[in-house]
Amino acid sequence: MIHHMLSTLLNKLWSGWGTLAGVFLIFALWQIGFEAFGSLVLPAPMEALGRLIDLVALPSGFEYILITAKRAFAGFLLASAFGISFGLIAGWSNTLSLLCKPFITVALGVPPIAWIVLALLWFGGDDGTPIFTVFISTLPLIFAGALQGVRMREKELDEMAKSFHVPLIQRFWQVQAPQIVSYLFPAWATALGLSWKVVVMAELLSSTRGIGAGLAEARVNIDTASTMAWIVIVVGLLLVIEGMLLNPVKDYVEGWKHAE
Amino acid sequence: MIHHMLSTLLNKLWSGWGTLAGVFLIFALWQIGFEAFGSLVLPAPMEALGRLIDLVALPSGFEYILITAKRAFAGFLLASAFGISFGLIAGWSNTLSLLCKPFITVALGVPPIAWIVLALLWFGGDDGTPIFTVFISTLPLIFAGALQGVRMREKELDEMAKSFHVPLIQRFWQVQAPQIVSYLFPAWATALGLSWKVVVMAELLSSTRGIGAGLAEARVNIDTASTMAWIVIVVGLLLVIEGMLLNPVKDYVEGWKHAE
Amino acid sequence: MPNETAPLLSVVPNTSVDPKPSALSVTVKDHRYHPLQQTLAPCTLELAKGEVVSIIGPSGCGKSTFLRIAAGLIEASEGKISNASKRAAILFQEHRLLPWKSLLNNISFGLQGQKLTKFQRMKKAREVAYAMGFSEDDLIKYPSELSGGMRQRGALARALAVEPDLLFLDEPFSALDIGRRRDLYRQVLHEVDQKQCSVLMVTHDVTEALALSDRVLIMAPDPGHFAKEYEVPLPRSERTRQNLMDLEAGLLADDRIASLFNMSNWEKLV
Amino acid sequence: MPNETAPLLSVVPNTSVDPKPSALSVTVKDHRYHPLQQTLAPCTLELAKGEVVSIIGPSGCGKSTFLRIAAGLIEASEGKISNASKRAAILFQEHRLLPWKSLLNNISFGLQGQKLTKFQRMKKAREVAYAMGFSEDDLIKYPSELSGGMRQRGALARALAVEPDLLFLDEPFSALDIGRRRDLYRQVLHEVDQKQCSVLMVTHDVTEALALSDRVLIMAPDPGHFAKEYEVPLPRSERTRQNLMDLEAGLLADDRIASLFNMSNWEKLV
Amino acid sequence: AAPSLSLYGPPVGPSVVLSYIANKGLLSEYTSKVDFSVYKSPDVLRAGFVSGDWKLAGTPSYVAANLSNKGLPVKMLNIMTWGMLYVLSYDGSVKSPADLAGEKIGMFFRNDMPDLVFGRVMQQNGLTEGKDYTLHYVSTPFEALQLLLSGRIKHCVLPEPAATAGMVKGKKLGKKIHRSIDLANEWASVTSGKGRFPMAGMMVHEDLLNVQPELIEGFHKACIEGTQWVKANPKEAAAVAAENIKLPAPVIAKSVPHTHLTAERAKDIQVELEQFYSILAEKNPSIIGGKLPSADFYL
Ligand SMILES: Nc1ncnc2c1ncn2[C@@H]1O[C@H](COP(=O)(O)OP(=O)(O)OP(=O)(O)O)[C@@H](O)[C@H]1O
Ligand SMILES: Nc1ncnc2c1ncn2[C@@H]1O[C@H](COP(=O)(O)OP(=O)(O)OP(=O)(O)O)[C@@H](O)[C@H]1O
Ligand SMILES: [Mg+2]
Ligand SMILES: [Mg+2]
Repeated sequence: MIHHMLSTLLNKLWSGWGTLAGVFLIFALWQIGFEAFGSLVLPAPMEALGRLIDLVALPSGFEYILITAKRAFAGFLLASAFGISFGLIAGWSNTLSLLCKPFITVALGVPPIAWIVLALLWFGGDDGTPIFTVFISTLPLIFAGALQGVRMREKELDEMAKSFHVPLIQRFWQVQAPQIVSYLFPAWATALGLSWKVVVMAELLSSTRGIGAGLAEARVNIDTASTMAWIVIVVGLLLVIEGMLLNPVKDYVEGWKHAE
Repeated sequence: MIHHMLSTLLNKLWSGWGTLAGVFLIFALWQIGFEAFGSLVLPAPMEALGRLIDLVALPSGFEYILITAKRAFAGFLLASAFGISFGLIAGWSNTLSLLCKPFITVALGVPPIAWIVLALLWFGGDDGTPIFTVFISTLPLIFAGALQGVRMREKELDEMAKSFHVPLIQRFWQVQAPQIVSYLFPAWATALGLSWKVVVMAELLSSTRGIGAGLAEARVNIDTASTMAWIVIVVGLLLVIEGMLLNPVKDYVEGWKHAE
Repeated sequence: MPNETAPLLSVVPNTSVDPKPSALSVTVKDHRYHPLQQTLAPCTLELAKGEVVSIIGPSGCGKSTFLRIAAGLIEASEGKISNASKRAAILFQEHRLLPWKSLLNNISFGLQGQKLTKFQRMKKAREVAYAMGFSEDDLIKYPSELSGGMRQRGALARALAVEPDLLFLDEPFSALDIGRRRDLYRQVLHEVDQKQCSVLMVTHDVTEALALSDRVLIMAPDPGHFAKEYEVPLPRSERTRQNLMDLEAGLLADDRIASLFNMSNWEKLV
Repeated sequence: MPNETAPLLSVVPNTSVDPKPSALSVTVKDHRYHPLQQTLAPCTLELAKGEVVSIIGPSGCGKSTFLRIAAGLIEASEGKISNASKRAAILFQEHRLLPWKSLLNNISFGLQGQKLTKFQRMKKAREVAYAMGFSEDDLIKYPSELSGGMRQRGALARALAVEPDLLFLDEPFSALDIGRRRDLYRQVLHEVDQKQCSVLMVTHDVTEALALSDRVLIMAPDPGHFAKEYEVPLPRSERTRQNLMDLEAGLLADDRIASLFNMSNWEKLV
Repeated sequence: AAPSLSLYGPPVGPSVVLSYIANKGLLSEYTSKVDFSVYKSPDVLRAGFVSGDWKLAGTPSYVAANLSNKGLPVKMLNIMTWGMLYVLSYDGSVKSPADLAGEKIGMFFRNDMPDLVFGRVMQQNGLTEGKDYTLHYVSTPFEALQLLLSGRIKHCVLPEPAATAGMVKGKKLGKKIHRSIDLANEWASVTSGKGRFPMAGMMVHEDLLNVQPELIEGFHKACIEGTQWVKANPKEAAAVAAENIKLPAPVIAKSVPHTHLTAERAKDIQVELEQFYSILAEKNPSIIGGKLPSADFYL
């Protein structure tokens, strides 16, 4: 037991180191880019980091981050709810799957620029539009993951559970869900990352507050340091979310597969 | 045999009908939207379809579609090549996975707007920038699918193949690939769809030719009918690609699972 | 060969001899997985309450298919089943434990069909697990960490835990050693004797079939049909290893059975 | 109990008796899946060329683990293996056929380790498949469409197709009927006699072990160790069903073996 | 003659002149070939100049100042328009900024120059954003126009040629839209000077300046000439420009009179430019890169 916990801890540390190494590598490449292109294309990493501290120190900077995070999560949660539900339904019923597919294709293929006006009309210029954009952009991903999970499940295990008259709900949670999750999870994690990017783009187009608005302002001012500072914030938060939220969830849901 | 082929054919037909029903439903919703918002927000579906025919009849219209398709596929194929390679490597080696992850997070989290200037510098204003944008946007998806496929494979089957001294390459293609594909496929299909959307957005910002440029033109002219006509083209092509390319591929790679 | 569907020996249902209430009655007229390949020819089975019936037959003849139809897992292309049991349980040929659940949770899994608290389920599962010879250490293992025989015992424990009144067993003891096997024979028979549980069992071990069953059905392939029905002449309590050897020898002395199993000159084992 | 690692009977390696070249020599000092749980105590095995050795023992005692170590699939926590074979093949306890390949392709799969054209591989696989009693119809079926016994035969066919000079078999016949089983016994022994193939087999069927082996190793659990080595006194050609019964009775008459298998009063089967 | 010259401009009014210069071969004295292309976003402009491929481009005046302050070797050659921002409104009674009190106005891009100009004009009329009027921000003039035409907002700030396009479209749809306020006129109240502000002009890369100074002088002369011709012949000019700008020629033609085209050397109006920059920087100093450009920025 102790040995086991120790090795888990070492694993965690090692994984932390690996990620850090990757991050440092990225900063090194950035520095090289800065030296090659000059600060009008890529500002010096240190300058951007300095700017980052300034931005976050401002009350408005911190508020922007919170607003964006709220929108990203709201859109993502909505998309998860609908995407998983529809994915499950489409997986279970072939007919409904055929009916759902074109909607997903529309969500997948229509560029956000085309949604923006509709979204502005429906939801106004505040939170609604970015949330809707995130929703519509991440929905197809989550849908596809859930659908595949349902389709690729072992039918034999369903049969077994049915033979024991295990109630439908338990059958879903204990027999199907663990299999679905192994397909859904990577899609879901990618969608979470994507939602950050999308919310920023939507804010850039439609909003007066949030990281996207900050980025839009930096762009108007051709302020590459601020631009990169905002981007570092987005990517940094994403890395934190991955490390703090996704990895533990992943370890939990996939534990049985990687038990050595 | 004959019975089997007949039932396959019936299935195909039925699936065609289902998809058509979905498409008609979308057009019905669109018509409702038109009636509710007026043609300045949503043009009448028939008007947009009429415009579509005009657009495609123009030599430039057809050329735009070809250009965009070329860019989308180029970016998508690049992303597939790199995403699958890195995904496989990261799945096989934990250390490399840790190193790769931050790069994927960067690709996932950095909004395209931030890449545009770099891409323009690296690749110029022509095909390079949209292709790069597609590449960087779809890479994380494909990577995640391939990674999960490798991680979730049955180690027992690898062991079996190794015990027979089956050469590495056959082992990969015959033992690992079929398992990986079941995870990769939905991610890959989603990425293909996404690449259309992304290429259009990139063209909108940086290009003078292609569907995105056509869309920009239509926007400048507040020509909602043309705007929707372009979008119908994008979504329509996506539906065709799904029906003609993805579904047969899917049936092929997953045949063994759904053999009844 | 496909035309040889007539039973080798005529099967006379012996309802007059055994007036016990019926637990299960299966009538398969035809079953095909592929439209052009008949897997089962007409087969009927009446299983009385508290009766143990075994099906033996060469590999791939359709035993599991018949069992799956009888258990209602798949539907025969043509046929009828009437099942009077309140609580049936099935042991599958390929264990079908849930890989993401520990052994104990796998055993208690089937109990969710019943109105029991979680605590009661766990208690029950633990009891059955101990009776199957599992140790405390084993209970927290995942199926991938169990030996072949342990998986099979786990699946049997899951089936027995629900206290079924009708038990379908598809080669339940095939991965077990002689000692464990005898323990489990006794446990299954205990269920039969105490709770009037009916058992339909598929096995390839003739001695085992003779040891446990009231009746043995012998299935022949191409397409699957019952070639012979054999009522074991001794009461269970009087069956000894030696007895059973003799019965087996008698059964295999029948030329058609011997040729079904390809057992000419069956004294030679290798 | 964990301390009872000393063999019940002393095992004397009989290299002096049999001067044949060694095919495999395994020395396990210790094996643990979990750091605090010893699965195997010290176990050694010398397998001569053309020799057939069986391991029997109660379920979960560590037979498959020992076989996996001997076959080099996993590494013992402490131990050494030297394998002089050119071409080893393994039959796994859980068949491990590739679900996305037809039976024929599964059988030919293992041949890819050899320099053969695709045509030669298919021809070879087909030959072996027919020898295992498969029909043409079966060859295009996917594993999910095969019966339990067919899967096992498929896995055995895959192993035999490579014409191994060292064969590891983990309960190779457990899902097969008595007739098929005898056919396959003969096929395996044919390989042994004709090609001097060495076999290490795990089984829970004592009769089977006695029928096929030159030597039988009896493994006891907690942790797994060889409790007894038993050299089968009769040449294979002279072994009959009756002979083997007697040998089995003799083996189980040893109290320690009987208690290992929990076989007190073993004449009673149920 | 020397190698070819590429001109770049955004798809707005002054580019009509550039397109005329390129098509009519006004620079044949200095260079064999002149082409003109439209760029879509400031990112493209920035990339073009950073990479050194672009030497001469039309751009908002503040962008040139900003880039120069960021160390890009560029100079402002001239000013080509004296402001082309308008308030369009359904309400015929809106004649001056004061009439917009209490209204919601569509505006594209926050803190960009048009926003700052409009805000300053409103402020001059004693109106504060959020208190006396509200702004509905969208990302581009075309979204603002779409909202206006669909009736979601009643007033909106638009640049040329979007404003003209809106008028034309509105007429076609039978909607009465008024060109209510010309922000250039209103600028007089801000500066107490003329009713104009130096909105956009030509930016030159120093490399080109060093290599072919005579080309630059010739180009400016062509600008003067072109501007006069375009003003005099809007229809013909529009026909030429429609190729590049991808707007219907009639719209371009109609927008010409509202574009306040000019061709003033930056050096000549340095004071006016500096004043404009200072006013923009009041609310958003970063827009010009934090400081006024040095004197040699004005050519
Ligand atoms: N992958 C594994 N991880 C952890 N423990 C394992 C693993 N495989 C086997 N074990 C444990 O090792 C012990 C021996 O298992 P093994 O499979 O060798 O038994 P066996 O003798 O082959 O039994 P059987 O006759 O039932 O197949 C068991 O207690 C089992 O739980
Ligand atoms: N799901 C399926 N799809 C198609 N064919 C199947 C399927 N399951 C079984 N079969 C075929 O039906 C026949 C009978 O199979 P079944 O599993 O009933 O045999 P069995 O008597 O149980 O054999 P065993 O003793 O080997 O388990 C076989 O030829 C098999 O290939
Ligand atoms: Mg079976
Ligand atoms: Mg085993």
